[in-house]
Amino acid sequence: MTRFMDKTFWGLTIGLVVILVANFLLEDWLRFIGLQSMARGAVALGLLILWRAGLVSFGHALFFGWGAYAVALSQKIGITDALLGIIIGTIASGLLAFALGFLLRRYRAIFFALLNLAFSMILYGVLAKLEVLGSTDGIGVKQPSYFGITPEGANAHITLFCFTAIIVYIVALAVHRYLSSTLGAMTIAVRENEIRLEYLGYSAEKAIHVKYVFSGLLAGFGGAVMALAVGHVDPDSMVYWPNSGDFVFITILSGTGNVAATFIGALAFELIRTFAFDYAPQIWQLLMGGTLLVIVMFLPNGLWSLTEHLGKRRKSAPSPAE
Amino acid sequence: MARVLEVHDLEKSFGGVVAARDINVTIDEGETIGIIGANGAGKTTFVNMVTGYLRPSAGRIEFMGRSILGMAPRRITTLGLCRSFQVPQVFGSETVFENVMIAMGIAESRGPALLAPLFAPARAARAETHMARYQIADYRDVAADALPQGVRKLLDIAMATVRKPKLVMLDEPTSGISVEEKFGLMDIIMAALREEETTVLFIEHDMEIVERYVSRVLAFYQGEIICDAPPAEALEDPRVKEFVVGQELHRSTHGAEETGNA
Amino acid sequence: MTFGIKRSGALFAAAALLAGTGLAQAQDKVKMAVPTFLTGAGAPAFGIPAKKGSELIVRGINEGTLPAPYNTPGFAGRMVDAIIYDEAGGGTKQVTELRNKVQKEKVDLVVGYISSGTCSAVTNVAEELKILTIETVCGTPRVFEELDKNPKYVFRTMNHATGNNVSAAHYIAKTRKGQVKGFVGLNQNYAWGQDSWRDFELAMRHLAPEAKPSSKQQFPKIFAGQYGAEISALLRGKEKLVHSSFWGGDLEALIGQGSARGLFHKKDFVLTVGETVAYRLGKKFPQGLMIGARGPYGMYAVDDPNPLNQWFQKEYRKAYGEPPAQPAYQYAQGILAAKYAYDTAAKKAGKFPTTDQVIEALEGATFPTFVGEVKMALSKGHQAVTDDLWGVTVWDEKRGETVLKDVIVFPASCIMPPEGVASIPWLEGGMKGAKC
Amino acid sequence: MDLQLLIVIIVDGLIYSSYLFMVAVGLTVIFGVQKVLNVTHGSFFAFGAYLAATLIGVWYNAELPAFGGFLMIFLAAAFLGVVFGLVIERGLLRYLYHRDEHIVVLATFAAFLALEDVIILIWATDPYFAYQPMELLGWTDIAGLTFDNYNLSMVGVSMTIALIMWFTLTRTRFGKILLAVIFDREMSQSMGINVNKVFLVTFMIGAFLGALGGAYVAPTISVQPGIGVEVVVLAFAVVVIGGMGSIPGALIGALVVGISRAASVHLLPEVELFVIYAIMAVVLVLRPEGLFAPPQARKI
Repeated sequence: MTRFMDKTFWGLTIGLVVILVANFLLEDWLRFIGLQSMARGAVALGLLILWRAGLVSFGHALFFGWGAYAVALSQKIGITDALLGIIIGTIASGLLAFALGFLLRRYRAIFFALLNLAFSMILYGVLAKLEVLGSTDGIGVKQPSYFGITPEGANAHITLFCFTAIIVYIVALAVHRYLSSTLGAMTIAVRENEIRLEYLGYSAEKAIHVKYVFSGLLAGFGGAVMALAVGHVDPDSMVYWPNSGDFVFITILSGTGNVAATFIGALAFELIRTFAFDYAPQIWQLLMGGTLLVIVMFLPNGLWSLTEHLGKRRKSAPSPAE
Repeated sequence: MARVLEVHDLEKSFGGVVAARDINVTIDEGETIGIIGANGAGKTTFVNMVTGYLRPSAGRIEFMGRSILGMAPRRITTLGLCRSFQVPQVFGSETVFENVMIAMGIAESRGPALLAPLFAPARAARAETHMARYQIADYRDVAADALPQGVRKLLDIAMATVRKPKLVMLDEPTSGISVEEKFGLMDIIMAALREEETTVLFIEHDMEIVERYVSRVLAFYQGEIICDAPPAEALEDPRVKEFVVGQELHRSTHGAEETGNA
Repeated sequence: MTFGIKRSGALFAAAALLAGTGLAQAQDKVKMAVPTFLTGAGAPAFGIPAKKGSELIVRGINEGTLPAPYNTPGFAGRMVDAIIYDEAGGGTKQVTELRNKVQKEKVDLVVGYISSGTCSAVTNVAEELKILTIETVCGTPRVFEELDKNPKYVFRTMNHATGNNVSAAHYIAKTRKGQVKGFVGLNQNYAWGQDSWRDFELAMRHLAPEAKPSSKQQFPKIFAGQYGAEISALLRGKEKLVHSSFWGGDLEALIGQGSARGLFHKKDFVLTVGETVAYRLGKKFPQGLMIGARGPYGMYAVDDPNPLNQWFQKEYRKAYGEPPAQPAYQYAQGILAAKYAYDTAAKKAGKFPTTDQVIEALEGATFPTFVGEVKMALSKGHQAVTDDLWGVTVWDEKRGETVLKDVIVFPASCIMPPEGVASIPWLEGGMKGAKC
Repeated sequence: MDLQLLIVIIVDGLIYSSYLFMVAVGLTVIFGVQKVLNVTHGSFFAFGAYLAATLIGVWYNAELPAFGGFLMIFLAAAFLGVVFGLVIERGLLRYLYHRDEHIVVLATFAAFLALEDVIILIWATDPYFAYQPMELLGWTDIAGLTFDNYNLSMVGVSMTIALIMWFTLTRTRFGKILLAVIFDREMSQSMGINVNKVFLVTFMIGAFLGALGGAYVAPTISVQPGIGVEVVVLAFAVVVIGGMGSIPGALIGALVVGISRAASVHLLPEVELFVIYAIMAVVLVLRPEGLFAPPQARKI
């Protein structure tokens, strides 16, 4: 953790190169799953930051949907550039998180989780009602341009994939760096002992607020990417509460050990869902729920813990002399 | 000698119960003050009020000539008034080293610097020095939850003093420590604090420790300070004898140990 | 493929057909994805009948047992492999699924979609994927009027929802001339309900100007299930006519709760998709309601003597023990459109057609369906128009089924906007160009 | 506002409030005691509705005495309470209490997903109707409007549930034990309370109430897939407004939402959809712990 160019850095860099190369070889449907994994993985990354602080949000579809709608609406006023759209979606959610953070930072544990859910439901209700925003039918999102160039057909997704992968790479590194920064280390401090944090001279609420804004930014980013990838935004598949459940699902599936894990977990999630859907069209939810239960029961630290079982683990007490 | 802390007419009541009243204390730089008193005498309430955990019902608190009344603990901490806890407040799942590093990182960073890596080599070196000073370096890589009680107490105090505070308040540094270990522990603490030139105030039940380490005693009884004097004089005070020392003897015969929350 | 019988696949397929086994080599099949609601609230009223209708018609097509002109087996001689899958989960999920079906399972075409939300989400993706997509049930006019103004791969083989509400207004104007003083809406608070009410109200404004809309339109949340307060409000209101686009469980709940309170005796109801639940409720379905089926389907088709229709009625009842309601017809019609297009294109090309040739054959086509014909008349030949019918429910003791009386047929040219005109401007402008 | 309208609003509001209370009370009971937001509550409701509809169908097809249909409703709920208590609490949650509380919620979410499909496996996708009990009770005219007695009876059932709950909590030994467990789980364990047993019983009660909500509502609706999803949201909203884990809160939350909704339907129907969310938003901003937050043992 002491150096910037650590294992995670190299892992992410190699990962980026691999998926950029793979991008040109993949079948289209896999590329699309990859895109979705990056989008949902980004949200899960935001949840990971909160999770490390001992907080879970059951309502991050709020920021996901908010970012997605921000992209769709920014297109309506003529902003078609992908980067600009993604920035707008990300910032929009960040601002929303900043505003709500003043209220949410006062809550912990299950109350924090549920207040988030409540806020996401309010957004859902508003979106489903607003006919100007297409109500439940949602609004279409056009293929974006990239610095003035608008790729067509299959190239559209190849470009979006490259583009997203590079941003995700930067974002993941940024989060990794954040987690190893002093501010990031406060995630642990908040989870373990808020009193001590106060008496070290930092406000636990402020630390939580910062994390909340980060997680909002990440969810907004994920939503923005999803909007561009799918070409459509609607309340049911972006904001409705089971979406929030999916994000937490991915976080659990991934484990919170490493920033890279969330993207691997998101990919696993998408693949499981795709195949469950293909092979058991009437009971795919049963398979999803079952998978989640198995993970919760038997792999509590997620898929990432499999890698840690292989490696060594520190922090065992040499001799508890009590 | 510079005035570090001035407390005037401090009062605190919970509902109808008065937990502190007429508290007037001044502390000068370099003093070592021991607070004694039976359970519920208002010792911890006093520390909680001064460090911002509880808001007094009335009174004034000045630290380094500046009113800190109503400030949040973190503000008071950043001004240089720090504290440790009766039940050590540490980050249980993290190692000693990580605990100290986090504490140092927070003490040393403000604004954008908070985003710099926590585990910077220079800071790690300072942390090693700090751990060595409190003689907890041997437990460097042990999770705080797995530490022996004494070491955890030291860690708690070490974390409280990473800022090199002007004044540190230790809430029962020796509680939960066996009699044989108490003096060793206090030696470490006092040596370290002297090295850091920190004025210290601690709450203590053990009169031997009070006699040995402090320059001045504040005796609490039912929310009031009944005696403020050097230890030799204070321990001979009849009221102290009756309401504090007597109780302490009574207490130690039962061997009961105070547990509770900060 | 591994058995070395690849060379004369078509011959083999034909032989297999003659044997009635339906066996054929994989590459000689037409893979058709059929999205429909298999789970969730959309399943009972729409999804499952649609699935049954699709399975029945595909079986008929593969066996070649349909009456003329669909009496040749398969699509252009190739067996149809229908992959029926769940439409639940929202637009994003359905886009993912569409990509999976096209890119992973390499389907040749998609026939289906019930929810307007799904159609809104998948239409442009279908164009991008260059996959022939025949949308069947979803009703929103936005598909071709807003989202996909120059469609190539996407078709819709039935009227959009506007037509149904316009014909409802026509029916009221014709049968209750001057009697309707005011009307009120009870629609679910989501896109379908909002659009239905808007279309109906605009149409009424021109067709029955003496009838005034209430100032208190009810828009309960979809799947609310409890309509006590709404029923009270309707009962208290002075408007006698109630328009509702309720469907499925919500409609069934409304009927159950309303019947117990005499709602359907005291008010005249226009239920735009009431037909979807009428059979299921049997005698519990109130009499004297105006119900729609969005075209000549289900209850409106039940007695039509067309052999294709009679085949469908008979086989459906035989296979599933219940009469076919509108979604069964509508999905089957979409699949018939595909068969028509493949067969026509094959005839023209002299061999199994390419997707472009199939599209060319379907664009602007007129093909026979269960009752009458479907004209791909609007949106550059991609949006179908059919006649629409309205009538009033009555219980037929002899059949043990609800049937319709006082049925009036409204020609497509009367109820759908002309080519090049979007629905809302058309309605707002007084439905110019309508030929009734 | 004329008197007739006022009466109608109150009656409609009370009926809807009763529905909301029946839907929400089981959720709040389990949350209050176990601190678990039990997402499977939606499944309990759905199973309750399905089982009741099935049993009612069987009962009337066998032409048994008419009022027995009501027996079926309670039978279905009681049976499901026991079954789900054993399956979900004993079979699943029991192994997760030592884990993070979010994990427990997630596990119930997973079980909910799975149970949604189990319903389809058991009952397929066809809807079930169980209208007979509703027909049986007839109707009453109130303020010039016809109301069906079945829906009115829901008010009575809800009040009975509320009274029994109040009595149990304040006047019985079990209630005292419950309150102790709610206040401090560890402390009550050290006092010799068998917390595991309390949890199981509470969960069974909560599941029974959830299933009863579904079972009692079944005759007024068409029982079909997806009804559980909506109920989770609705119950959750009521519980948030009232204060999570508080039974008086659930009652007040249901009343506030029910009456406001009825008033909006009659007076300003455009805002109906927003009523519940608006109340929730206001309550969250002003009093995020809900109107009636139960006491909490704060450990610092």
